[in-house]
Amino acid sequence: MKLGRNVGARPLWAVFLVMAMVMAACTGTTTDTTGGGADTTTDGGEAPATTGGEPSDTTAPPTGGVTNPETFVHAADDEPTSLDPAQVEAGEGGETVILQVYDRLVEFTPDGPDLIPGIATEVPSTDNGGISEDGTVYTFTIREGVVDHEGNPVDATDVKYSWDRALTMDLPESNVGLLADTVASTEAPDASTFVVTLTQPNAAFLNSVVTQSVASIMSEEFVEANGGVEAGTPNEVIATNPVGTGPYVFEAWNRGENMLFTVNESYWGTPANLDLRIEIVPDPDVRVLGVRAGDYDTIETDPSFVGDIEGAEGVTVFQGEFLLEPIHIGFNLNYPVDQLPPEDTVPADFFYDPLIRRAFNHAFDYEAFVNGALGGFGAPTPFYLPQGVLGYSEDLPVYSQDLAMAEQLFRDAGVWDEGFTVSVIAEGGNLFEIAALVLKDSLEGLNPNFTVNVLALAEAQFDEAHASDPVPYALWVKNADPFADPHAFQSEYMDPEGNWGQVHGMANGYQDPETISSMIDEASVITDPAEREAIYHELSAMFYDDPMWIIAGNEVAVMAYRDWVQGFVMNPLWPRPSLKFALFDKG
Amino acid sequence: MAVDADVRAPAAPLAGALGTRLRRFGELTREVLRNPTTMIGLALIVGMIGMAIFAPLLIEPNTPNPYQMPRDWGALNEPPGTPGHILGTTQQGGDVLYGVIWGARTSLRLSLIVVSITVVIGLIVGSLAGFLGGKIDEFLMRLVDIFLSIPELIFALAIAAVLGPSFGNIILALAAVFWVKYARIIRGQVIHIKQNEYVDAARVIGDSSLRIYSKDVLPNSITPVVVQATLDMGNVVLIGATLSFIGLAEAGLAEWGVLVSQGQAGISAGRWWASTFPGLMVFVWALAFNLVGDGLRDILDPRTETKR
Amino acid sequence: MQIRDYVLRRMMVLPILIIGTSLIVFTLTRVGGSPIGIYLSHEMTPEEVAEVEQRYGLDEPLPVQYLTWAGGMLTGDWGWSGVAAAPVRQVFPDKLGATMELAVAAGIVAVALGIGLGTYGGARRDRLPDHLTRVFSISGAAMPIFWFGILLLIVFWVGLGWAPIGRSDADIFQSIAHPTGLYTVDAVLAGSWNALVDAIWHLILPAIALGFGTTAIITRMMRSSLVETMGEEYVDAARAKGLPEKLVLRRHARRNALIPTVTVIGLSFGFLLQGTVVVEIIFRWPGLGRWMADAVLRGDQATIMAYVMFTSVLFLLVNLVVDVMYAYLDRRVVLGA
Amino acid sequence: MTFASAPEPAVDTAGTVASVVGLRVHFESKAGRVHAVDGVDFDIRDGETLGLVGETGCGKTVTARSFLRLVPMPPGVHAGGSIYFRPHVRCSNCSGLGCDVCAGTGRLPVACGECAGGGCPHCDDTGFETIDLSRIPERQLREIRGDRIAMIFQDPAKALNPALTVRSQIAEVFSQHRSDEVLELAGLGTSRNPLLRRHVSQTTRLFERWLLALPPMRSQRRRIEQVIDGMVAAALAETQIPNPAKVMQRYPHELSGGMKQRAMIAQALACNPDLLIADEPTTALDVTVQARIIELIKQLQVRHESAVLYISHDLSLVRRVCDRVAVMYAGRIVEIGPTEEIFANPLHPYTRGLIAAIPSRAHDRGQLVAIKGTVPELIDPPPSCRFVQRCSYAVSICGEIDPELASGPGRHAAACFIHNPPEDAAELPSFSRVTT
Repeated sequence: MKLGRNVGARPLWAVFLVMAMVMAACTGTTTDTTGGGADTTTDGGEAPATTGGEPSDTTAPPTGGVTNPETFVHAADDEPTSLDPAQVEAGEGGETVILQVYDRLVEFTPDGPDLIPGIATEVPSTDNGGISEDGTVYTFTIREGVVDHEGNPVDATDVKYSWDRALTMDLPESNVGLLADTVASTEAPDASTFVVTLTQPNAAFLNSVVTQSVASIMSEEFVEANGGVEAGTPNEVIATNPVGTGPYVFEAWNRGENMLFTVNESYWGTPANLDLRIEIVPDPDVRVLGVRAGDYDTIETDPSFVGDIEGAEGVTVFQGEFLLEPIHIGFNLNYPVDQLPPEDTVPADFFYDPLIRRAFNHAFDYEAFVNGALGGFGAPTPFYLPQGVLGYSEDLPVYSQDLAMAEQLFRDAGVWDEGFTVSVIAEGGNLFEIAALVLKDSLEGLNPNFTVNVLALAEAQFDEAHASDPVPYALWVKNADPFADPHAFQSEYMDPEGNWGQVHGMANGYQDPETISSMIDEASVITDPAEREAIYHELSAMFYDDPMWIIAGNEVAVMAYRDWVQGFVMNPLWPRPSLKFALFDKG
Repeated sequence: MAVDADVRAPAAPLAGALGTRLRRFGELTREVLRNPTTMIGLALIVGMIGMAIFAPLLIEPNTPNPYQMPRDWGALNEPPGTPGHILGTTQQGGDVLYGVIWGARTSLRLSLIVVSITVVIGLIVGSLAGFLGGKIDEFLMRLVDIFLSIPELIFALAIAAVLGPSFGNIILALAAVFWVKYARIIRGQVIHIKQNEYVDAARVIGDSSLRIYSKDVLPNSITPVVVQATLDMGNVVLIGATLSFIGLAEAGLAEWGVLVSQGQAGISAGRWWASTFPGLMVFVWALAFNLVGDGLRDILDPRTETKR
Repeated sequence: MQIRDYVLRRMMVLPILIIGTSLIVFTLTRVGGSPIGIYLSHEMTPEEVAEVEQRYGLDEPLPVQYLTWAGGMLTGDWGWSGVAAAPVRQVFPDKLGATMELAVAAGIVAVALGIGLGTYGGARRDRLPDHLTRVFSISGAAMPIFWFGILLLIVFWVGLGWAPIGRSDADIFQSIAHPTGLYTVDAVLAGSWNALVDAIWHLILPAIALGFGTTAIITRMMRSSLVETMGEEYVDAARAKGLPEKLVLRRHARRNALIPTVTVIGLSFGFLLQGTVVVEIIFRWPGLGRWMADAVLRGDQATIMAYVMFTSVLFLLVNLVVDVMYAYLDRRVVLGA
Repeated sequence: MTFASAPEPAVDTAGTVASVVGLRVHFESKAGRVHAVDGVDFDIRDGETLGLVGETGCGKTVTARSFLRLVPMPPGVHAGGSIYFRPHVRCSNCSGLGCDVCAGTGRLPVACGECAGGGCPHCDDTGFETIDLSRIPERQLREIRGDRIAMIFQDPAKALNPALTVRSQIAEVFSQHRSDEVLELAGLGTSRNPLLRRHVSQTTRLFERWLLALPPMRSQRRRIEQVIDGMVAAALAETQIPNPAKVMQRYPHELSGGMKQRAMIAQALACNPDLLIADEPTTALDVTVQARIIELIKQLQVRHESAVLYISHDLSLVRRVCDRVAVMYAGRIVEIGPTEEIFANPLHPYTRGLIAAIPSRAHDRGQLVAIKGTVPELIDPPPSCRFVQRCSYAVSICGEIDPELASGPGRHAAACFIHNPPEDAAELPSFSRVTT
């Protein structure tokens, strides 16, 4: 369970802006937008033996020969929970599969935010008349002769059916909100025309909705033949046995082992070069060993073990952009004291006091987290403008560890002498737990009277606590949902009237909540980037003095792959569903 | 066969006077001293418990909570021999040596708490079943059977999983699993004693059940319970470590199982130390108590007694 | 005949035990934990959470929930596994196959080795071989499987690069049909030498890791019960007939010593089962055990419940069979009570 | 003279089948060395029944087991002495069925290997082959066990293997000692097939057993089984077990105590041994059965004319069964001689005590006379009469010197100063005066 697991909805409107910023922003880590990554290859020692499915019997690392020349092998880090576009959680393992098996009307280019046609013959625009003047009606022309893996023809009616299906099922865990929030109605006047009417103009509709897995297209015949559509109930067949029109045909899912795909020879586009096998390998060390031994061509990579891969013979570590999902620790200003863990001593209004929140921010050992846990592939981040988002600037104030200051603040807040005990929850066994531990060490090292209990919960238990309102814990660690637009971050994480603003009762803490939310709203409607930026910078400064989070660090996207992988390209913005295996070849 | 008559050591009468029991224990100690493996076990136990008790002297305790690993974020994955980290560090910069030493303390705490709890529960349940008999006995024993019908580890795993990952919950889980054996032992003893005529005699004299209990049942139950408890001191740590290895202990706890599972992630990169040393400790701990428990059983078990 | 009544009596008790177990399991998962946590994600509004709860019938009163669940277990609807993203029942057979293959392999090794060593040691009572086997059996009982397994990996996987991990080479595995779900058996049926080698090659290490403890237990039991039988009069009687020591040992001592050992073999089956959890984690063996572990870590209650129920019922049945076998083997056992 | 050979004059011409000479068997125990058997001498003559009586723990069982080296060592230690045994062979004329050549015994004596019957020290001038059971190698001993010397154990329930049928247990004896005969009778005497031979002697391997189950050899195997069945049935029939063919398929626990012991006896006599050792064969049985078993043993002994060493603590029983009696006390023979003489005129105070203890009309209202005191500790005993603490006639000398077994009046011998006083003795014990 590494980063990007539960990353939330991805309204990617204004991705182009982002890309612009990306290029502008010269952050700590290098970029190569054309090649899509700064490559580092070095020679390394003998790799241990491993085997096909798992690291294999071939003792020597395959220097010359390519292992599994016919199959591309990717080692994913966890088992999908559903393969149904209408059910999959955003950022979940299932999206990786859906991206390969299903098509959407339009797609992203493999390495960036530009759009290319999918099932639709061209990307609609006001120029080609695909988008109505008022920007609410989108018309797509559907390809001729597209068939799904079962041979069922797919045309406009199926497109309509697919979207309507997601909307009807309306599964809470799914990402269907994207459609529901934007789409007013769908029609298929004829077999080759699909028309969508939006509730309101939305410039980012194509990027943030049509390209998303929830908008994937399947054939009506197949669905109807396999349980059809039932509101509020998942379709087990589709969830475990996807049949789409994509470049890969889903063959088998050996739970806990791997998922097998074959080339869709009758693909409307250029068919894939190799068959595909996605190995399910939660243990990092097995993935590392696998890629070093050449049994995996690409592996789900985590900064914390890049060190183990670098220097391995025949392996390249792709180093991409910052993920737009900083790991942060939330101050809860709204917890019910009686529901806190019994050992906690903090009063209800503990975090109301900005001094304490600032003290926490100054106490946190950013060095330890970024260089230790993230292996240097990360950087601290201003509130709440991650690197790569409009408005980010190196000049923005960022917290760094300052124990003297922290002590002073704690003294001023009057909690230094008697101290306190507080619990922080995190999902066990991953970077979140480590961030929590760093916080613990930082504070306890600062003053023996401070006690921070780290509760590393099972995913299910964390999710339940995290989904409840109010959250029954004073502190929790998680990664932010990746948004492309500053407003999303601001409203989600900073606005006292926003989602977390309300859950965390930020109004209790801010000196002047109204001003803040009004400023955030104001910035959202301004179209001139420069002006927006100005406001965000102002906000960021205010947030620095009155922080609602500790941003432990923002992580850089890394991906290790064998040198023999030809045409490796990765869309740097999103770590997970961004590899298009169909484009890859080996040798 | 005639020979045995001469060779056999006189078995202590079931509930003889204190004197005979003392003599019995005298014999026991002599037996223990005679048996090399048991001696080794004893030595190991002494060493382990010594380490647990003197942990604060052996290595600077971590503040505020010494049962938490001290983490040196500047020195992750250091190999053994690193200055300040003789046994190396974990991927979280935890000092393996510290974990090894304080793990002993954690384990001692765990095993003592669990064993004492389970013995008490077993004592109560077993005695109730044995004395009251009838329906209650039937019910309690069925309960025992049910508990026995789920493999130890799996049961503990399920419980700990439901309670959520923490050391306290591991204790609860183990306690819930381990009391059963004692209940059986005690019940068996009670029923056995109840059938013995001298208890009837005692009844005739008008002895209260309570006195019979304290005078006859308890003293005679001691032996098997002691053996079981000794073995469990080891098994509890073994299963406890397994649970925390699977991931049911709280984060950063200075516990052997936790360290092994942390170390596991690094073995492919050749970082063998983080899991090897703590695991070794679990083994030694369990081995020590098994050796002694085994020795005791051989000595105390009347069947083997005649053969020795 | 006596034994039949005995079996019948045992049969009668079985349901009680199973129901009791199911009650415990059910209460466990309802007392604590979050039956649906696995299905939640943190963007959900409380309404959506309620929706999910209702989907899984958690708004019903507990007794109803129990009955639904128990009924489901009986009728084959074992719930939806969040971890495997499939109905528990659908995934179960494959996993069961993998686990059984491992457990049986380990079991066979353990029984053969255990009886052999036990006999060897017991026959040479209080001499060096005996002490060695004794030390072996005790250290085996004290060996933490998770550590032993990791040591094996460090040495044979990382260090020497001899042994693989996992259950199979994916390509070879796919190359044959799997009617039985037991890779080795399927390989034989398919007549694929290649696959058979692959299967056994992958099986060795985990089987050793899993079988070690059990071997120790059986060795210990075999040893002590052999020592016991060697003291029996009929062994002397056999000698008095002029039988060579070998025959005395084989026909008279060992045969009778095996009888009590059988019960231990039965019990050690449970030991094997619970061992698979750890071994499968370490060796990436795609079986029930690892599934259970994942389920535990991610709070996938349906899987946990199904697994615990299944194992305990299996465990009960095995022990029933063993007891009956025991009754048959040793005609003198006083049946009843 | 030493009493290596029987002390009494050679009135009767019968040869001695076995003679125990200075046998010492000790046991290492935590407390020290237990002198369970400490210098025992006696002979067993062909065809006679010698009773060995004494209290529990006096060492009679150990003595008996020493014949077949069944005393566990360790803790047992063979501390000295020998057991000479003169084996016979089956009469070549009648192959054991009994004819005039072998005087119906079915056995013929073997001439001494050294002197070819002339008589030499090796065979103690008997001219018969003589072997020392306490020294011969294991495999030679095995040939004697169950074939020339057989043993009936105290408790058949314990001595029969619960996991094997009576048939297969008795069959073992034939497999060991009669394999050739079995093959003969099965008409396979000429067969060189090693498999069949190994099958008969039960040394087959697992896969060989499979082979034997296959058609070519199956029939032959069957025939062998049938032959063995026949022999077993015959053996059982001898012990008057009703329809043996059925009984032999039973497991021991399915038989009554008496039946078990009969099976035991059948097993013992199966090979028509020269010497039969009966270790309290009836004590484990209930009284009603005892008499019949004893009767049976006597009959069979008469028929087979094999010698019997009858161990018992029950004098009255010994009186009925035995020709001669050896009284054992604390690891020593204190008195030995013909039964009637012993009972008529017991020489040793201990024997007197025993006889007095037998409930009989002699004592009015069946009151029992018990010997005072208990058997002394046998750990490193002092060099004195073992009986001295309990002896009512003991005098100082009894506590200083150890009386040796010497022939007294009549044809029997005792170890007591009352009958063979040492030359220089201040006062002598005698039955007339009782010291207090």
